[in-house]
Amino acid sequence: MPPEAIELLVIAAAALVFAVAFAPQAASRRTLLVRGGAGLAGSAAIAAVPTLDVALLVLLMLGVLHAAVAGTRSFATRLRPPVIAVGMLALGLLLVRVEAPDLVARFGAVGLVAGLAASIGLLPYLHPIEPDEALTASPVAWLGFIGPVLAVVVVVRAQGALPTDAGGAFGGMLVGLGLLNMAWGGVAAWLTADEVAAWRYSFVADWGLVLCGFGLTVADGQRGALLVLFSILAGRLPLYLISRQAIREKTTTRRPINLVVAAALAGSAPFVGFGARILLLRASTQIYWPLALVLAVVMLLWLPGSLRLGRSLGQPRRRQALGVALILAVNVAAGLYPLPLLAAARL
Amino acid sequence: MISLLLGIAAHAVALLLYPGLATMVAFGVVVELVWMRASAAQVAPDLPRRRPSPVVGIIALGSVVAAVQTAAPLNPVPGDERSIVLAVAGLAFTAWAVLALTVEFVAEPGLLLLVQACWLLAVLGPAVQPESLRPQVLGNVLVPSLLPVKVACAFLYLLCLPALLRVWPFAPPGERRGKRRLDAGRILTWFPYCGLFTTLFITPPSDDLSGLLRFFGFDLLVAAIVIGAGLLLQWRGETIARGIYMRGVAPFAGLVVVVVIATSILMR
Amino acid sequence: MPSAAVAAPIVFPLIVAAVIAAFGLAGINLGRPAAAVGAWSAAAALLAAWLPIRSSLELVLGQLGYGSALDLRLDGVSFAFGLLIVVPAAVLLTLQPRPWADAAIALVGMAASVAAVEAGGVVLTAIAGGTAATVAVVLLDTEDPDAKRPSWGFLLAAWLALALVGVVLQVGGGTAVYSAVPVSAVTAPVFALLAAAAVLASCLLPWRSWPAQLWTRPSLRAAGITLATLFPLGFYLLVRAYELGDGRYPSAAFNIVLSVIGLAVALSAAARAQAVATRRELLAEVVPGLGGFALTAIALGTPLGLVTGIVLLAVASAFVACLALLPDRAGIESMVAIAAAVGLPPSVAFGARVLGIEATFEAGDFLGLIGVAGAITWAVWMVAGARAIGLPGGRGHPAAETFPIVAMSIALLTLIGGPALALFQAGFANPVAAEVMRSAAGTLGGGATSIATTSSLLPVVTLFTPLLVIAVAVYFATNTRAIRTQARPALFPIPSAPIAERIRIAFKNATVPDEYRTVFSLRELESAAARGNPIVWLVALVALGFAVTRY
Amino acid sequence: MIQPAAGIVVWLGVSLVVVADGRRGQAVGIALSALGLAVLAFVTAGAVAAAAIAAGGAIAGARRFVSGPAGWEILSPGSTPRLVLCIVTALVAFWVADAVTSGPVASVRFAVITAITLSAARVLSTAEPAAQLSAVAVVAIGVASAGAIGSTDPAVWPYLAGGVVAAIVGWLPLRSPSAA
Repeated sequence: MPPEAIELLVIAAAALVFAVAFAPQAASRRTLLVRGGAGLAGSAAIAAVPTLDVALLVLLMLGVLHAAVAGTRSFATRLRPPVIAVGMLALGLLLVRVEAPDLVARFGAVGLVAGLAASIGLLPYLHPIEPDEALTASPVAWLGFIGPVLAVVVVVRAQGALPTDAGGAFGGMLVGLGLLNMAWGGVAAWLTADEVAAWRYSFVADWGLVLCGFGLTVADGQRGALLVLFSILAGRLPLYLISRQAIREKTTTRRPINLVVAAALAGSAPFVGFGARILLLRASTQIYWPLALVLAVVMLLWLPGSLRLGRSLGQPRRRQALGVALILAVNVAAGLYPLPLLAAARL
Repeated sequence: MISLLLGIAAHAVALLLYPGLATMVAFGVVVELVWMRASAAQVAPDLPRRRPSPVVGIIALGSVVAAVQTAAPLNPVPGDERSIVLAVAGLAFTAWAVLALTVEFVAEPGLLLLVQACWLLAVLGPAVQPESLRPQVLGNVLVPSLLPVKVACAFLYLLCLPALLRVWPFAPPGERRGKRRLDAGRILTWFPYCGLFTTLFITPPSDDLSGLLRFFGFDLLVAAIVIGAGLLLQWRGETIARGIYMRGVAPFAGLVVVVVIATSILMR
Repeated sequence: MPSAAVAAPIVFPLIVAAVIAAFGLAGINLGRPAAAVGAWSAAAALLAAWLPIRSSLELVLGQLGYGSALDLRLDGVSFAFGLLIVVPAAVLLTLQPRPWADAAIALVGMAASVAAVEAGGVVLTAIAGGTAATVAVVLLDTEDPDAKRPSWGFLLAAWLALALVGVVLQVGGGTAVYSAVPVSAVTAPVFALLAAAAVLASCLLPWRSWPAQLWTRPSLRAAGITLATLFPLGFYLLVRAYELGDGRYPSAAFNIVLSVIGLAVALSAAARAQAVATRRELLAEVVPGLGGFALTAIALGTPLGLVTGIVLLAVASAFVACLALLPDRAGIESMVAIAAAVGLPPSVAFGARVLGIEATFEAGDFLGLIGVAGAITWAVWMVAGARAIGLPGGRGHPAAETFPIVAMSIALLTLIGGPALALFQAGFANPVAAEVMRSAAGTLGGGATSIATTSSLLPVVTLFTPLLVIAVAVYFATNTRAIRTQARPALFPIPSAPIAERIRIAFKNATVPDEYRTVFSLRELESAAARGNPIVWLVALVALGFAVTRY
Repeated sequence: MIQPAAGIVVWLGVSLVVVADGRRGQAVGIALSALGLAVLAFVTAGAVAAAAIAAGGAIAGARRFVSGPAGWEILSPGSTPRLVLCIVTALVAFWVADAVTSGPVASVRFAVITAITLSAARVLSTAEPAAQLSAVAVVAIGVASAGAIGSTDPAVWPYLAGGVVAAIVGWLPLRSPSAA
């Protein structure tokens, strides 16, 4: 099992505990626990199984289970993305493994990248989203909970299987898709009409950073990607969970806490997002420094959307306020001193 | 400590007596009376009221700073302690002190600012290439290739003086209705403006009586030129004066900038 | 001196902030005394750590995780900038009443800012500076969410750019530690990025930006703290850049461009200042104006320019405290403040500006022309100051926040402090030049009584002391009641204002032609992408496939 | 000869899943696919793998046989594009498996490509849960069989997992959409 995946599983488990403890509605806790537990078990299985083929089968099972839970979208709508993802990943793997010209392996890399994007719900394979849908049934479950472990497993295993030439194409596509997701996610989180969609796009933008980090095949890229995944699991996801009640009540507030949350979501210093960005800039500088410049410019797109999302959090009270404080503290600690996180993942 | 106290004393003497306040007043009164007579103004004696306005005080403060920077012979301030930047900064304040009281005492403030900018160029322009700000060094510059700059700046300086000394035909709104009074502010600035011109554009005089006569002779000559120019402007009227400054002096200042740049390039 | 002392100016305010927050959450507001203890303890720690040894003190606490160690360094530069940050903040925290949360946040911001100037490397500075920026924005929003505050995007851009500089240095030069970066690693593009970060961090731009806008807020509690903690940081980067380049910037063109930017900042502030309708609006332009002059001086690339810039920054820093405490009413306080701000002789600002202009001429080449323009800019400031003395005060901020005597004392200190300019420069600014311009700093001389430049000597004690006596005599001999408060027309219109307005209107009215509206409709594009359409997915797959054949 | 035949059986089976709208047609399609893939698995990975695939397919087929829209409903009106898709996919898969790629057991490549591609297309083209789950079952055993490609000694785990997934998915309780 890749050490990054183990670490992310632990963080995902902590995020689940947090979600259960600080969920806004008492009634949703059991559902959260059951569905979240299933998702966590599925993620663990994806990480633990010996081959990527088996991981894909677990993913398929998870996709079917996720499509089967109660939600506002139809079963068919929710089933399509994971099945397509598994299909593309499997065909990609097939093309990588067969004896064929280099170009075929590159097409295999296309399948792997596209499958990865489709499984998580990234551009150009965004999962349809309904504002009223429960968190566990919505695409955010993929983006914010299952996706991190899945991505690490797919990328680590795929990079092991890809020949050099296709590996380069794989990295290049990840960076390209990453930039696309960053730009699109950043702008859409700012401009889209619906708050839930805005949150989804903010996850997408973060995933853009992750893809870039994975695509930059140097250690700093992996480190940056890991920190972004940490910020998704330990920052964005729990904050989204807490904000759901305010979104439902269409409450927006402009209090200091909203601004601090916006800072955390935007990746400002001293939150973990800033450290992740530094590592990603470092990685891109090692590969091709103009890319770092582009990344730095695109990273600014987080801000307007984050301000909006911060306001959508409302005014958390009592337990939620404690929860927000806890999230912020964890994110600051990881931002100032990420070494233990990276060391645990052996990066 | 003793040398420090001596230095303070020397500067105090310079600031208050020569070539500072007392010299400024003596020189200024003479020139101002000539100007008043020449411009045929009805002069009302402006005897000190209970307390002078802060304007005169600020002008005095700025002017003495400028006056002690001049290359007046026997100046107690050592040559290496003088700077034209100190002089221009001090004099620049004098033009605007009156604005603090009320806008009604300032004639054509926008045009005056433009002229002041041109004057600053005229003073500092010659220092760009030599990279020195000691007045006597600039006065001594006789390198042929630097002469065009020096001549152009001197001419620009002279063009600006009627405006800065307010001998141009524009009267402030507050003065138009009343009788013209002896201008204490102008009295205090005649010497620094004329002395600075002499310092910058004429070879420094020797520290003796002949030098003294030469220095003040040139000062008086500059003052005479300014009075003449002022009279000419008064005669031609406000429209012509405005035209000269807007369409003549400002473009000429642009030309001076070009000359300064060209000279610097050629001298590199 | 134990190396741990380096951390004290950062740790002390953080501890006090934590205590204030803990008590605040328990319902007890520890108030100004606690905030004062936090802030002044940082100042005391800086003095205690620096003065006894007056040489670099370093604390390295191991790797953090992004290629940088927790490396703190107290040297001449960090000491000077630390005081520039801490002292005005401490004055404001001591005097102005504020809720416990504001006090705690302000202390955190101050600590972050001090950490930025004590950081041993570029990346750590970026993190600490970014933190200071975030905290400042939060502080301003906490006080009044509707009032003007710095653009967060600008600040984030600045610190991200600096982070990029740091990582480029780490990758290209092996380290981003200021004292260890190889000169060859500081290339022109890297420096350009660093300069851009610096300019954005302090918002040294030739239009009205946050350093001026903050002063128009209804309350000036957070504004003062923000100016104190953020404004010096951009200058700090430009000063440290000399250390990175072994005493110079990679190209003389950078000196010229940055000097011109500084001049443009000062000139635009002056142009706005001469057109203001109230005195408060003029005072709002003082800090950007001084900043512009300081940037011009610092960027010249000579030790004299550098130390002059530091002195001007110190004046700006003093004015941050002064203006935040100054009431918006006519009177001797505002008159003294304006006189000190425009540089009436023999003030510190007067001496520093004179030296700044002299430094441009002595820097050689065409930089003297910048000096000419600097003198003209100063003249515009004189106009603005004179005009503003008789303007209406403007919207007054709460009386509880104002301390006229203290404000006037600070202004008076800079006004009568001219004779001590050489002493101040030798003790405060020269160590900065000694640190970052090791080979050239020896040219600075003059001792405690005068300041030596290449071509002349400014006898600050012997000249300014009699001048000061004359100025005092002038004040007591004249009648300031003659000043008339009235609306006064601007001397000239600001040309940029109508242009900016035209651009704004043009942008506002810009529309996509009807026939392209569906193509450029972000909403429709977004809904098409998010609909989960299999055709879109297929097309994307084909596009990726096509792209990979071109790889 | 058995292997190409098995490949064709897989294609026939998955094509049946694509073109059939009734439960019987789909059940037979799953069964045929599983049969073909089991044969191929027997060749490449041994009896246990084949048994896993066969069992999974059989359970999925059996489940489909008793649930979903009644009847065969093969090639019902409007299904021409699906038929064309099946034929085109077969041709392309054959070209890829036989001409573009090389190595042993081209039939497995052909079978896996057709099984996954056509099943995924089926999932995309219908909103009927039974048909989608039938396709998912075929995807599962198809993915499991892909593990044999490029490996001289394929592990049995993918086959077991694929069989389990195929067997389970048909039994999941489905809920109609509702507000959260």
